[in-house]
Amino acid sequence: MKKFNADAIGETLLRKFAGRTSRRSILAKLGTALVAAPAFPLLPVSRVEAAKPDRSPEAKTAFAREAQTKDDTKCNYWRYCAIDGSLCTCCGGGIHSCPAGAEPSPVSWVGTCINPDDGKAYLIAYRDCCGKPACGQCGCDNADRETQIYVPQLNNDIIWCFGTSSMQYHCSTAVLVGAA
Amino acid sequence: MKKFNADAIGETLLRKFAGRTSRRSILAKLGTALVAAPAFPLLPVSRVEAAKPDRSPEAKTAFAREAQTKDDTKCNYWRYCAIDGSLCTCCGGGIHSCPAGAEPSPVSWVGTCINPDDGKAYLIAYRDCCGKPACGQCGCDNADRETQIYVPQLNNDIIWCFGTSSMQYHCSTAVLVGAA
Amino acid sequence: MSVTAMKRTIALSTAALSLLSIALSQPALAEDATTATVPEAETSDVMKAEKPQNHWFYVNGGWNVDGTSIFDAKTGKMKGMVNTSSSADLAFDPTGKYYYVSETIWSKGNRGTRQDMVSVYDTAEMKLLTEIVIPDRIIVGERKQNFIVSDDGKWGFVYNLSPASSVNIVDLTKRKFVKTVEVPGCATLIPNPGVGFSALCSDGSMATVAIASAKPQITRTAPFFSATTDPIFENFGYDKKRGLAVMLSYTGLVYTAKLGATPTLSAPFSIQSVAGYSSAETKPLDTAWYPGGRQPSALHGPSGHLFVLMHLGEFWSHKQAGTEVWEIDVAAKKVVRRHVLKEPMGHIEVTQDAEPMLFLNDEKGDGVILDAKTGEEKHKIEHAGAGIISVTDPS
Amino acid sequence: MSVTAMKRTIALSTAALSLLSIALSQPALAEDATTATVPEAETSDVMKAEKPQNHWFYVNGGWNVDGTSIFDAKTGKMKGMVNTSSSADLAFDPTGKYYYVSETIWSKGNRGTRQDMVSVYDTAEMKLLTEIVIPDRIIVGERKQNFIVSDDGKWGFVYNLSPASSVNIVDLTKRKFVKTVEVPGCATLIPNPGVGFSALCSDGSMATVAIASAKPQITRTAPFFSATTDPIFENFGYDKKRGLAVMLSYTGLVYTAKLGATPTLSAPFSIQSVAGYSSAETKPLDTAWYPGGRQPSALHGPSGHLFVLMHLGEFWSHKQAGTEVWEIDVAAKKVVRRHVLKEPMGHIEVTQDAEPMLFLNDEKGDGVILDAKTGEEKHKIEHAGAGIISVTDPS
Repeated sequence: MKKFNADAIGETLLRKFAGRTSRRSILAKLGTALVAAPAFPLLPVSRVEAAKPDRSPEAKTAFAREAQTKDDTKCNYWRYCAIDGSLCTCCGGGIHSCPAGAEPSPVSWVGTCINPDDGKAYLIAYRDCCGKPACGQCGCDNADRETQIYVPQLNNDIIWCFGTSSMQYHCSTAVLVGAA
Repeated sequence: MKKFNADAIGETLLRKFAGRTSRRSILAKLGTALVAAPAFPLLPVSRVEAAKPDRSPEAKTAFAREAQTKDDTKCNYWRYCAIDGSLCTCCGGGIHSCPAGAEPSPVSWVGTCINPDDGKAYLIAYRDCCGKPACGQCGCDNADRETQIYVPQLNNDIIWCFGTSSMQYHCSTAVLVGAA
Repeated sequence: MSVTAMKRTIALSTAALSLLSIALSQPALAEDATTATVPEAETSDVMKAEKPQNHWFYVNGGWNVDGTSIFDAKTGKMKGMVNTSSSADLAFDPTGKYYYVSETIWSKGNRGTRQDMVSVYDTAEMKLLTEIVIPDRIIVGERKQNFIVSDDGKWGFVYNLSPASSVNIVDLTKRKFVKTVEVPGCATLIPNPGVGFSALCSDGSMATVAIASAKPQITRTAPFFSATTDPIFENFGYDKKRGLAVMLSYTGLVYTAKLGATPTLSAPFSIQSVAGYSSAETKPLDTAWYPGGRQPSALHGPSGHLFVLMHLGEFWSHKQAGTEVWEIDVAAKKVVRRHVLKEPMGHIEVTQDAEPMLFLNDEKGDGVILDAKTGEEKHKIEHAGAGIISVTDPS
Repeated sequence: MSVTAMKRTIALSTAALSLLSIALSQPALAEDATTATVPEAETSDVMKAEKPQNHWFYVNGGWNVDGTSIFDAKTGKMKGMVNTSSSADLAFDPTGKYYYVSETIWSKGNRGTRQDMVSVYDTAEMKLLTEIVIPDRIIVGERKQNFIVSDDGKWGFVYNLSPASSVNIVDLTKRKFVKTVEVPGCATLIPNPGVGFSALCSDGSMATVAIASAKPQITRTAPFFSATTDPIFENFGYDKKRGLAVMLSYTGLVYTAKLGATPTLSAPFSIQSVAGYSSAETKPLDTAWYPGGRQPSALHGPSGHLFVLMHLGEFWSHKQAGTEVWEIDVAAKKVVRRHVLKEPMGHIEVTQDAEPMLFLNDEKGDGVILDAKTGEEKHKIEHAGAGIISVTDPS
């Protein structure tokens, strides 16, 4: 079964940087990148790799069985399979939009969620909106394939506000990245 | 009927200062006073004035009718007739003691409470303990003879942390000042 | 793991993505990004806020909770949030361009350097425009009377207690602090158009501060209420168009003040007596319907109707949550309607438009939006906020 | 009002008192204070705290709540509070002299300058002694593995993600930041006496960082778990005396690591299978008792018993609150007892003394203290705190 495997890469990638870039300058660059490109760069994906794997396991989790595609202000909206926090759609924002005055983090954690309409798996980037007090509305905590901080991009507890002017957490969005 | 009347004095007293002392230097002095005299000066009271007035109205309020003298960790303890906040007795402090690390405010609001054991009225100084996060235990809000901010010393909403190093509110004590 | 698999996994990690976006500037890694892109991918963006609407409620999070949430009375949906820190006071630019937040922040949260300021946010982007440094302010929260903006939007008045009473005057056009006026024994700031501001005092009078002259003039009315036996709730109603302040006492006496250089006070009337009861007393062992709560009443300017949270109890229960809302026609001295509430509520506010809506919240922070005319529940909002409720006043 | 009455009223107002105490230094007012004093008057003071006791629980307020409350397991009473800011991490000086708080504070709360530090408090006065500035730290909370102190109390290790993984090493004797060590792809800091620290990594290995040399050496074990299919909860148990780390995976596999320069891992066993069930699976549509919660297990060092929050569910329910506590003898690979909880609980901690007591709390922040041996409820504490629970380890 083909499954999302992020074990090594965090490490490998970071190793590449450890040598040539200090964490500070990474942060600095993130900051710049953010200012320079408010429209986030799209993800490079190898078409070959995009061939559909067997998604039946992901489709059978308790979350996936209950997921719906109509109301993105509910915790069981399909994209929220691994979200933890307040839904920006309930805070004056949108599914991929921060509420006014909040700042989207350039970094995020990710989830692979099944869209019940087509049964396909999609990669979702859970981008925190930062720099405002906690929204407090629509608190959700779904954890399909959510792991621990040693795989940071798959952990949904971390305050993912890097390179933003403040790390105060406001709400979380669920940005569709593409087919997984 | 003789009753606790504080209408004018706040004003009169403050007027006296308005002329000769800026609010800043008052605060400064408060600070010094606090450092200089951790044991707070006793109150001047004219014995003549201490003669017992008729306290039946105060003794008949809903609070007074239920008040007890045994357990100072309960909201109905007799001294708490006008307290608003967390009881320091539930926070690792005492009836007139701040928990370790907290700082008693040199200023406070006051209440006139009836001790059911002797039926007498006593003046209680509700001294906030400051400089630590909210204790959160034993939240009480009693309001016998509690009024609005234009009579500040009789208002129990104000954060009474003046001249302390931080105005963060931790809990409130009920210091016996004397017969009222 | 194969190189392609490797690439794919990179593609799957947005944490990696961010690094990748840096990687692009890193020659050694550049080739990693030379693959096709997913067309349907969304990009993150930020919403713009509408101009403040007169059917919006601004609900403070409450004690020790940051943020003031904006709810649309028509939909019940959250529209956004104003960055208010703990015990901050929120006020509005009458033209709808700015939010003003009077707040006190320590440089290290529970310690460090104290910073008092009026923070200015634009209402469209909701970005911080500037911080107007002020010398001091009272820290209490749960009030709208400690920070008011003059009807013309030119002046901000910040109440201060340290522990002497004074008011910091802020020029909102120049965005700078101007001066501090001592107002001994007074509080509860009331806008006084063309004059400055008025305030209620511990001797039962209303003080008026004329700010035009270099040395502000303080005048006082004769005492008209007792600040200790039957206090007037600070939470007054203000009718901008008529220049009226409508005030309510613990026993339920309604006073109106026609504002001006020398405010004139009307004779009070008892809301219980106009409801057919005997008027409520200050003496113990007397049960009656009393007004109460932390924001016990709200005035609808256009109609001159006052909405009051009422509860059955005894005197000194002035903080008790209300089980009914009484709608009072102040001019006609009549109780128009009584709405029974499903849950006791501690705060009440009303929109200032032609179709007034009520927002009420309880200690737990749950809120309801009611049609002010029928009392019908339109929306229920969990975790709306446990604090003071504000509305903008377009009049 | 007469002059004596006037004096009396002054006497009655403590707000006035404070001013009076100033007044004493004001000649013009001095005579106001020349009256008799009330003998029975109390004076305000401040308590001293006891040295940290091994029957105390330290309960964090939870998400966005400042302060960590200390509760005595014997009495259920609150003993005091440690000043922890939002998302701060608390650690203890093994000699009981200091509390260490790793925290990040912005100079203006929701904005301003970021300040990362380890704040040092003495345990008797609970006063801030110093702030050790550090370059950075992860902001997440709900963890004890992001800030640990070496068994000898000499070193503090602060985990950082920015978003590369590293550890800031702090010299607690000199009270200064020493250096940052990159630990690519690893997290979950585990004390490793005499060596430095160990950590769990995304490739399923345990990394060990020897800090003695100028350039810290990083070694890794062979991968022994899958970080994405059956992750090990960061919330490990640490047996100081035996130098053992006891770890639990999502499916309920218990691993033990004998710490040292090269940690040795034991073969895991399934707590469900030793309880008589078939071992739990990672595949969907399989129901079983799973460990879960935000602090799902607690190790009692002296007995080597692990207390685990368990719930009936399916895989990926690892954050779900537990309805039972399973007490597991790790060495004997046996389930000693199962306690059914009155309410589902999300955090569990156990005291390290001979009469172990459990503290459990739920999302609302209500807590219970149970006798670890009988499961009997000893105390119920409302609003105890909704966050992570810690104990000191005297061993």
